[in-house]
Formats: sequence, structure tokens, C-alpha cells
Amino acid sequence: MSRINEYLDMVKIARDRDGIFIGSPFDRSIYLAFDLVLHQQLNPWDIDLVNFSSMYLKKAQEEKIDLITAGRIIYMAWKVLHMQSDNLVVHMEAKQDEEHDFGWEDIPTGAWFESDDGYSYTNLVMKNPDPPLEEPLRRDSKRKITLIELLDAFDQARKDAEEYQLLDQMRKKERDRLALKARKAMKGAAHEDHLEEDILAVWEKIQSYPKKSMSLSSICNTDDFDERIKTFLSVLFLAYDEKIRIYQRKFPFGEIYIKTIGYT
Amino acid sequence: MGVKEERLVESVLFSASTPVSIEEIKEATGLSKKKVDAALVQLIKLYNVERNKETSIEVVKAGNKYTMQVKKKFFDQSVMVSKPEIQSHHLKTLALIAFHQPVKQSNLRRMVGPKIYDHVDELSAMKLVNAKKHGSTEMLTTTKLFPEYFGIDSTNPEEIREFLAKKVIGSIKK
Amino acid sequence: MGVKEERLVESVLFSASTPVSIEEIKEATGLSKKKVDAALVQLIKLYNVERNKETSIEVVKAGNKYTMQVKKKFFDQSVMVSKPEIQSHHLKTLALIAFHQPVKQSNLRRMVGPKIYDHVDELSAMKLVNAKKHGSTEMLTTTKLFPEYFGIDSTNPEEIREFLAKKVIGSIKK
Repeated sequence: MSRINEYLDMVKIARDRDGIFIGSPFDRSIYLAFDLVLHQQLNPWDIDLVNFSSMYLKKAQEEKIDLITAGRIIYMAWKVLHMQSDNLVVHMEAKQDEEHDFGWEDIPTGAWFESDDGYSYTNLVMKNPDPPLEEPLRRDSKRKITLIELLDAFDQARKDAEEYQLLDQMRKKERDRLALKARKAMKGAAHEDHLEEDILAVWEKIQSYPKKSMSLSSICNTDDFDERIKTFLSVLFLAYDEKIRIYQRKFPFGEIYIKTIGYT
Repeated sequence: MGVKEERLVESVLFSASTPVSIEEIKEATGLSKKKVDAALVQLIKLYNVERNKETSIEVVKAGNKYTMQVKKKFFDQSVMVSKPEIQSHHLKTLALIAFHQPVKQSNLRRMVGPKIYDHVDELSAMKLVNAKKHGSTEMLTTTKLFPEYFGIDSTNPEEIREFLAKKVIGSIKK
Repeated sequence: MGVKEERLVESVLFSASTPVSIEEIKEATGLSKKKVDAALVQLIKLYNVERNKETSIEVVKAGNKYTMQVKKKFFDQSVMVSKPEIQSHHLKTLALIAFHQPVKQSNLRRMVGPKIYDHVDELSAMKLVNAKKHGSTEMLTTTKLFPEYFGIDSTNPEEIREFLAKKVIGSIKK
């Protein structure tokens, strides 16, 4: 393959310098063959051998190259090209695999297809309607809870609640701090002046919506770019304040949904 | 009456986690009512009389249903390994509801966080908690089943609350 | 070795809905390891040999634990009472992982197709399969729970492989 690259380089140089002298008739023939590919703008990966041959012979006659050499060169060139195109296909397939599948390091480790046992086991498992594993049948008995356990649980729940309250307070403080920071960062931005009012307006809209679940586009005029941005920003703040929950079914360009349920 | 039918019914009793009716056994085994009846009689005899000392398991009639269970005298050992019916997280939420009832779901959320929504769903499904729409939230109370389940001698929420308070305070004092 | 110890261990096996370790049996019964071991040997003999035809229940070693379960031949009848939890497709994927482990998810994908991603998620959630990041793919193995769950008497991957191979060959002969 590297020899071919050498010749291709030679052709390029020859073309650049316009009429370089190539001493050996053999090299010269090769040069001509590849020159043809390049100058005729033939696709080297999809070469029509018949067409290529007749063109080459014509040129060889003009350049006075002996026909035996010419024939060999045609054969060789064709073989080489064929090899190269095969290689390309393999390479492209491998590349596709790499993209769709996994990396080059994913050469099978278990060699499941190399060992006969692994291969037949895999085949049999795939073909048999029943899997070789069966779930055993055991008792799924559960016992009743005792009153003592209920009381213990209550005791634990009170402690949990105290902990939660403490954490919640810390969370709230942190939220307020971040919100203040975010609002400061918004200063000077186009929407800053009315942000508080916007949030309030959107919150009212959401609350007055007859359902607990709605799409973003159902609470704003989607044709109005400014309103869309305003609503979106407000919704983000409301979600941040845990007044609503927002989600998308399709990411990243799907509709944004708002849910108020459970956050009353 | 073949031994095989007895084995079939036995396997059904063993694998069912709750008592099963004759109808259910019939359906599972494909046996006739007569054969199921006969098998049950045989099994009760086998477990409770013939093997009496050679097994810690008994077959008993519970209401109109039949069940396989550990004999009372082995109960203490088995209770340590058997799974409780209500998960400990759910049980905590249930205890809070029982104490604070009637309590708004939103208040309960403020107390312990959003996880309570799942818990309330589960406890409602177990018919231990009642959730009634109340504005934008739900009002939670324990059901009639609750005092029955825990052997609390009252269906009055106020009394249940007092009962829990007393018990808990008692346990703190200890 | 007293009969009573055997009964204690039996009651524990019966009451636990999942396989139990010797340690857990020790804790529940207060017996020594030696006595628990002896009782387990006796129980396996009693259920699987002596009472062989007079019971539909067996005592088996599952991984490093012990469990009581319905004998396979009575399985179909009782299946209606307690339903299987894992879909048959997932079971097949699990059987492939158990045989080829450790196996790259990408290799498994070549065997089964892209649906394995869902299967692996499901099996991981059930704690039957372990997935560890390995370059751009994941390396899959079965967990400790796997032999316990399926009542396979070994935690050794090689022996698990043999067990599965026998099962598959057995299914062709039928």
C-alpha cells in the first residue's frame, strides 16, 4: 500500500511541476495509470476496468510503452484498486460499528463464538422458547406489624421530622441566597425590571389553570417571543422555588410541561 | 384419593402467602372440590397429628380459608426472619398520620418531605389510610382497619392519638 | 443432635421468604453454628430423601444460604397462586450473562441485540446483575443474590456455568 502512495505522490508532484521526467519505463507506466485515474477523474474505488483499459492502451500507444508491460500494469492496477476498495469497505464497516456500537477495545473477551460450548449454549438459549433459569416457588409470607413496632416507628418518625425541618431550613436559606445572587446577576438584563411581577403573573396563571398539569405553550402566546421567554424564565424560578415541577417527554426540543400537583 | 392430589394442594398452601379458599385451590390445581376437600382433610391430619412432633409447620383453617403456618411455639424464632407486611418507611408515615389525624397531606409533606406521597398511596392501597380531597390537597385519616390491625380498642381518632401519645411518652420515660 | 433444633431451623426456613444464611439462622434460633449445620443436613435429608414422596416441598442450598421451596414437579400448579416476577426474555439474558460472565455489555448486544440494555437495567434493579463501567461499555457479572434467588448450590462462576449448560442440554433431550 505504501508503494501506491509513493506513486500517487509522484503523480501529484509531476502535475505540480508539469512534465517531470520519469526514467524507468515501468515506473512511468504506473505513473500513467494513476495519472489517468486522477486526470480522468475516475473514482479509484469504483473503476470500470473495461473503460480504464481502453483509455490506458490508447495513452500507452501515444507514449510508446510496450503492450506487455501495459497489460501487466492494467492487471496490477486493477488488483491494487480492488484491494484498496475492499479495504475501504472493511474500514468503513468497522467505523460504522465503532459509532453505532462500541470502541475498538470491544473485542470479545469471553470469546463466546470461538468456543464451541459458548456458541452452542448461546444459540440454544436464544432459540429455546423456555429460558434455562426458572424462578423457584417460595413462600412470600409476610407477618403482621406489632403495636410495639408502630410505636417505635412513631418515635423514629418524630426524629426524622425534626431532622427534615432542620435540613429544610438550611435548604431554604441556601435557596434564598442563590435566588438573590441570580437576581443580582440579572441586573441590567432586559427582563430584570419586571421579573418579580412576571413570576407572580405566571404563578397566578398556573394556579388558575383548570388542570394541575399543563404545557408551557398553554399558558403563553407562543408567537410572542418575549412572552415565551418571560414565561419560561418565570417557570424556571417557580420550579426552583418548588412551587411547580417541570418536565419534558422529549428531550431537548419537546414541549415543556408544568405540574402543580403535590406542591400545594 | 391419591397422594398426588395431596401434594398439589400442599404446594399451593405453601406458596400462597395468604390463606387460600377452596375455590382458589381448585383453580390452581384443576382438582374437583371433592378432591380438594379430601386433600385438605388429609393434610391437616398429616401435619397436625401424624407428623405432629416431626414438623414445626401446621395446616389450619382460617375462616373459610386454609393456610400453612408456623406452630405457635416456634413463632418467636420465625418472627425474626419473616418480612414485615409494612415497610419501615411506610410505617413511620402511618404512625405520623395516626397521631396527627386528621392531617393535610401538604402539612405532612412539610414535616417529612415529598416522599410521603408514595407512602400515602401505598397505605391507602393497604386500606390503612383514607385520603379525602380537601381543596388542593388531601385530608388524611386512618381507616377502620387501623385499630383492628394493631389491636387498638378504639375507632375514635382522638382516642387513637391519645393512646399513641401515652405509649410513646411511656416508652421515652423508660 | 436433638429433634428440637431441627424444628427450630425448619420454622426459620419456612418463615423467611428469601434464603437465609447460617449466621441468620444462628441469630434467630440462638443455636450454635455446629447445631445449625447439623440441623440443616438433617432437614435436607428429611425433605429430599426420607419424605421425598410425601412432600411437595424441598430444602435446598441456594448460593451460601438455605431455603425451602416447592419441588419443580409441583411448580406448575402452584404458579397460579404466586406469580413469577421475571419475564422470560429477561431470564434468557440473565442466563447468558451467568454463562459468559464476566461479559461486556457490547458483546451481549451482539448476541441478543439492542433490547439487552433494557434487560440489563431491569436485572440490575433486581440486584441480580452487576454492571461495572469498562471503557465505553459495561462489564456484566451476576451478583451474590443470583444463586440465592434461583436456588443454585454454588457461588462459583464455573459451577454456575456447568449448572446452566446441563439445564440447556436437558431441555433438548426432552
